[in-house]
Amino acid sequence: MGGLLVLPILIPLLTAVAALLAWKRRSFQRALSVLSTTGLLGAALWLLVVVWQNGTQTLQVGNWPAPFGITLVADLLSAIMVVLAGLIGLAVAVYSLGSMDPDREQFGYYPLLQVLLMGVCGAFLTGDLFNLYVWFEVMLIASFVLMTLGGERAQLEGAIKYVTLNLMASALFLAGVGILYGVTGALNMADLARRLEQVRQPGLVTALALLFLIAFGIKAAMFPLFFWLPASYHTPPVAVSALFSGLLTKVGVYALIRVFTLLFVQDVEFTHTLILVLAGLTMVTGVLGAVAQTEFRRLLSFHIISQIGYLLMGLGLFTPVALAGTIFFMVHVILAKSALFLVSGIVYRLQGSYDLKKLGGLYRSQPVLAVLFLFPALSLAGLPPLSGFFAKLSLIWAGLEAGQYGIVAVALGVGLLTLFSMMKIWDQAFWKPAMEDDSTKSSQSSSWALWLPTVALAGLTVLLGFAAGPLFALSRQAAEQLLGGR
Amino acid sequence: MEIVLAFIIGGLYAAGLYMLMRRSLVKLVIGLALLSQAANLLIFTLGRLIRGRPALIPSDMARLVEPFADPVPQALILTAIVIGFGVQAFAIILIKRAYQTVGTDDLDDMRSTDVMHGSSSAPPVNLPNDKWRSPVEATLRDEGA
Amino acid sequence: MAIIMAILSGFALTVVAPWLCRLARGATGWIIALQPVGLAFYFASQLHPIAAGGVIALSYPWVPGLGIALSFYVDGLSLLFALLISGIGALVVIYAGGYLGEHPQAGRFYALILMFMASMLGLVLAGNVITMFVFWELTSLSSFLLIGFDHQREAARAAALQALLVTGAGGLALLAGLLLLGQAGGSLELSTLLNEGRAIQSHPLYLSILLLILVGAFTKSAQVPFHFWLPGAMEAPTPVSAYLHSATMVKAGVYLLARLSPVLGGSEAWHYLVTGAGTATMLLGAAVALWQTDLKRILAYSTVSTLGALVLLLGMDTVLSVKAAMLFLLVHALYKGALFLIAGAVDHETGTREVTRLGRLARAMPVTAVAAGLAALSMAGLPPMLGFINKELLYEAKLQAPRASVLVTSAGVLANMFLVAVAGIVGFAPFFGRRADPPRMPHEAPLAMLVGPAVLAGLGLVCGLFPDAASIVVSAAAGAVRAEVTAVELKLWHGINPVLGLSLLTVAAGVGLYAARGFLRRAGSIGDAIGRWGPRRWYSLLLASLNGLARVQTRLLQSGYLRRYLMVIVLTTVALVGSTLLLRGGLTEPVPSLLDARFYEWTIAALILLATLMAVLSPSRLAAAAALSVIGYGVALLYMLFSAPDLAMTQFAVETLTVILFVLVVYRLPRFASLSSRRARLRDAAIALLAGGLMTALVLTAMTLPRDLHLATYFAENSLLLAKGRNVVNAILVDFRALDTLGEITVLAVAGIGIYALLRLRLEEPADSGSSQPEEEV
Amino acid sequence: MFSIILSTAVRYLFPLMLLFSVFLLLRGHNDAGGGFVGGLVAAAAFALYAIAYGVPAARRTLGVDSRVLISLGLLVAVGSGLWPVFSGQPFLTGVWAKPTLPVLGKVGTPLLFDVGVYLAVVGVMMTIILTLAEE
Repeated sequence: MGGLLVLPILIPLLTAVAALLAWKRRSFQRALSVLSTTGLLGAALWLLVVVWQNGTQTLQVGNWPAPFGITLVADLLSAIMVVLAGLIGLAVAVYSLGSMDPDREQFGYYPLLQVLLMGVCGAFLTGDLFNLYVWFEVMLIASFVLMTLGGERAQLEGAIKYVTLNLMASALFLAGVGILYGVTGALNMADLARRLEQVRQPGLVTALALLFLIAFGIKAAMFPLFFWLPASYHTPPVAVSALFSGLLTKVGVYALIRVFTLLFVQDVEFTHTLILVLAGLTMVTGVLGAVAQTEFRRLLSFHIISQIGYLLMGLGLFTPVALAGTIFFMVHVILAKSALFLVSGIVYRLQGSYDLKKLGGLYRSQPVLAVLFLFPALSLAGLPPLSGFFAKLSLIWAGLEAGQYGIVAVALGVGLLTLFSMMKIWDQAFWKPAMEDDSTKSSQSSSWALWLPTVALAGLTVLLGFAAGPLFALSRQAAEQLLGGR
Repeated sequence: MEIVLAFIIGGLYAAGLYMLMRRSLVKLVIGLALLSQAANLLIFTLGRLIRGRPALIPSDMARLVEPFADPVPQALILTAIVIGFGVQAFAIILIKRAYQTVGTDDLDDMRSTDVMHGSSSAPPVNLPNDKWRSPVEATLRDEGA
Repeated sequence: MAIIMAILSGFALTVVAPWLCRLARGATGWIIALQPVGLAFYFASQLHPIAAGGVIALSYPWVPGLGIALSFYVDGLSLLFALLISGIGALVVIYAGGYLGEHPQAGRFYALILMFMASMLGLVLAGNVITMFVFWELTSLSSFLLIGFDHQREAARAAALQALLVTGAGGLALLAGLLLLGQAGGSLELSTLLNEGRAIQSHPLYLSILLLILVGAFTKSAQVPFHFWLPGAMEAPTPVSAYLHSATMVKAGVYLLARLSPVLGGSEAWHYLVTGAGTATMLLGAAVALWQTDLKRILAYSTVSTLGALVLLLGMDTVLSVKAAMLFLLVHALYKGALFLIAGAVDHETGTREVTRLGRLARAMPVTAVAAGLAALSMAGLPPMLGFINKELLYEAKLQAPRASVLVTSAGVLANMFLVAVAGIVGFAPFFGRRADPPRMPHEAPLAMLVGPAVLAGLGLVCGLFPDAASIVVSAAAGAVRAEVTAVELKLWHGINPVLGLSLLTVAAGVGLYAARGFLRRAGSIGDAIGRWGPRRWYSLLLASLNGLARVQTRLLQSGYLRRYLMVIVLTTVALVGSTLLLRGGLTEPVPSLLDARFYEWTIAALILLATLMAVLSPSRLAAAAALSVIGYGVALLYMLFSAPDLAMTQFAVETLTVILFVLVVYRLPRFASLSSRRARLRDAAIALLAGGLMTALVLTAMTLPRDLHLATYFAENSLLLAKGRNVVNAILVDFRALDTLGEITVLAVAGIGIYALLRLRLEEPADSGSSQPEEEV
Repeated sequence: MFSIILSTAVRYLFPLMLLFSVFLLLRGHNDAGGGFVGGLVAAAAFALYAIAYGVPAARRTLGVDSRVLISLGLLVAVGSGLWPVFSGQPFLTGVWAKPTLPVLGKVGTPLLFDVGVYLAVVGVMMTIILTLAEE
């Protein structure tokens, strides 16, 4: 069964290679990309089932024994994350069929998409800290190129900030790995965890923990390190925005969860309380940023930040229920946020703008789209019985249980502000009458490739609300695994 | 020597960060290069320094014997150098294109993607334009190319 | 099972309503009404078993991990509400058919109102507080969408948002309260919680729970100071106002208070908070109503007043007050529903809702007029209407209030005086008053729009004359609230007693106020003052300052200056990591033996530092590039000296390539200009040095710990044996850790493609030069 | 003049450099060297060739599109990792041939992997250099 662990890395890699070899054959690449992401999703689901039934799976790459070679590990959290990567990958691959312009398609869009997925899956599956760095870089370079592909001015300006700040994070991460190796002589995360306990210098370990907090915090877009995200996420084509919004910051959060449940648990009182404080600040600043925006995708970008706060809240609370909440929230927010970006793309297709002031009348003319917007938007705001409600509920429940009333109040208040800013989009783009001048608008026709993934993701946010019980049980199990070693 | 290197590492980080905080695109890239240099040197130093004992197994032996330089940090740095090279090459071309497209190398003039709509101080925003072309149009273009 | 069907059928019908509407057109209202009619009959059939103390309870697991279940719990209280919801729902749907006519979005209207109905039923039938909350929020949402039904008008959209935000905020407080309640009571199930009253009231969190839940209930039921959204909600189509914002949804807060009064009620805090809010709301609503001139707004404020009265009664928490509250719920739904529908009909037929422009409509609209008269009589509390019985009971309950009965009673009488006058203004004046000039010549409303008012007003009369039917429902409900069997006997004639005296006084004063209404309106308005200083203003101030804060914060944080972003990040790093190192004892002195260095090593070190300085300070781009390469070569030399030949080789090669690339590109870019001020440079230098110092400190501290070679030893032993390579570094790269290398070449490959695409694909150049260059032929 | 000297020099230097790059690649497993450095040297050889004879000539000499070379390199590297998978061993496990060749020493999939690295590096470097040169 161990071979299953390489599939999420190999499928995208081989697809990328094949697509690169067929550089000029667009239709082949398009078909291949959908086919392979379907395969990726299938493999991921299979992996999840195996992990659910048989417990954590490991693979020693190259057949070298555990702390020496690189270990791939899939516990429930990893498996869930890989499934999400496959799902978003598939949704975006299909969406791209209808939305990506031929120029970008001819300049390697599809192979890049695959490499990004490969990096993301690799990061989720590796059990080796330096290997994690490598996957981060694979993901990053693919995202750099995807972000700049097309070379429009906004793309380039956004990319400079995106690239600089992310490289800075990488440099910090690399330094952290180096120091950790210097201190423990280990790279395998389980090995590191054992050896860190014996380090005679707990103060240094805590300082290192914070170094990782910052390095991953930049990637996760935590306060006050998130600047690169709102500067750039709205600049590439919408399919790329959707992909980034769904996966990239989440890899940062995933890495934070990993190291702060496995490696840095020596001084929970200090480190995790700090995370909790930063979580609150992330929520508030993110949502206020969203309130201030008048452009569809920028508004959504700020919401990504705010939602990262919720994810960190569970980590900061550091109880089984709280971590389960974080995992539940992760599933929810990846689906809902990507769905919203996909909706924004359809809106752009229909009305030729992302500027809320220029949009309007969609409630009347596009009732289905209105529903497709409302479901994920309200889910994000935490309205029952959608997935976001249960996600938020479990975090709040955990917060109340832990007696952390401050963060609970923040989480609730930010929910209201989320609702407020989502309704701003609703008010401007959907309810407000359309602008008089209809001539500027593009044709009303839009292909099934745009609608199908949007419907699927929006539908899932509804479905997950009703299936909250099993999903919570799964998240809870994953959380127990994370805390299991302790 | 480790202590000396520790200060060099600090100096490289300081220099790199200082260059990143300039307004010039070129200095930005220099800063990035310095940062990656610093990180590599840091890993190397923390792997401890051994003179003249590379991790090469002599032809008359079957294994390395102490003392030898730790090969692990070296391998990590090799990976990091290559990755760093790729990323920096990309960054260099990126600033070239940014300069060509925006027409300045002053980072302060590249704020259009951050500044909110309706703010008067902002340069005109070039909205991202995913172009939607009809399939016919696209085919025509492709054939012409 | 039937309960679930009752709720689900509503949601199912929601989905098909737009299609149904396209097929059935004008008849849609009648067809859809079959569902609530059926429900009403079903609920009526449950009346007897439940009045006898029976309870229907169902439970399906939903999120067992958090104790959330999809549970239903039906007792007398639920049943009273369910009957109102389905009964009035049927009438409203029929009415809507006439009111909307061929409205292009009628389908959506039906869908939304059905969704509301199903949610409201779910709310009152729920047996788990989270289940209840789910439906609670769904009613807020459907209310939002219905208030904004006429979304082309900005006023409607703003009112919808206001209602959503106010009830949404309350909903969040409620959620926190319910969760705390669940944690204090050990369960989220109502059936368990209802027996945990004593434990919860002695819990240290009791007061917080109470306050949070009250905020939820008060926002929903429009209690002062949250009441302002309700008059605003009158932007909704009239059937919505009648149904949601008078008969049902706004009573959800009242339902919640009644539902939880066995758990939370009886304490001093409960008494003062609930009674206080209720009294204030009752008086304010009644008084402001008199000064309004828009029919719907008058009704809205009188509804606010009634909601206050209901809350007041629940706050008193006596057997009699609960009975009175339950009866009042029923009575109010009947007459206020009727009056709202009539107001809609009048508006529909005459084109205005301004009471000053309405009069003598009785001749043109006889049926409507009769219904209006009856409803007004009930509202004014005059015999032989059910409203009269109700008012008698109200006064009786207030007179027997356990605390401050005089105050409460006089407040009640005062409020009722106003309401008598208001009843006259809305139910009497437009039809029987002086002739006025409506914009259109009125006709009688169509049949669909007559059924509702007639039935509701008629029921008020019938139940007044034969109060036994009403008393069954009311005693079942009151019994459920008091958790004891409570017989309610309703009679029209109570004999001559203080209550009758108060009634006479009320009516007399009310008629006086009615007569003086014109004079009072001219004299000035309470409403104006409240509009200027009241909570509505606070709401808009809050909203404005929120927007302002958001803008300021975003401009500050997301300024667009990369150097500021970097500065924040660097400072955060220094602050967090540095302070931890200093304060948590992470810092240790370096081991002196590590200073041992040879002369040429010192030279290289000095060279690197010098080149670093030059790279930073040089005003020439090429000099900076040269310095950069010196640093690179210096580092390569270090690698060479300290036993890393592979590294040195790679570093030399890469450094050379990087510098070539750099020079090629930089050559075309402008020269360095001194862009930032001296002060800024000094500040940045200080920050950068701090960060550099931090890294030095980290390295030095880490170096004090012993070296651990367990990985290295393994590789040293097995490199040749198992990996067949004498170069251990290479064996690690291509064998032990080949996965890293695979990732590494992927990065390199993507960088290559990226550079190619950056240079070749240019979508943003003038169209005439071609937006992308053609692919070269190979 | 300059170009004549250069082109003459390159005529001899080019094959030498290519040979040296292969040497670096092959000895990497036992001594300093390896696929990456080897690839860089090969790329440098082609870069010199391009300077001396022009970009089109360099492309012709390279024989394949540089981007195809990148994919080939990746493919060879992955392929060397997949080889052991078919015999039931984990991804990237080293599989070694029995006989020891006189020059190469032991031959196995790790060596193949390094060849993949070599090809990919040449491909990437050529893509960058040739694209830039045509700017």
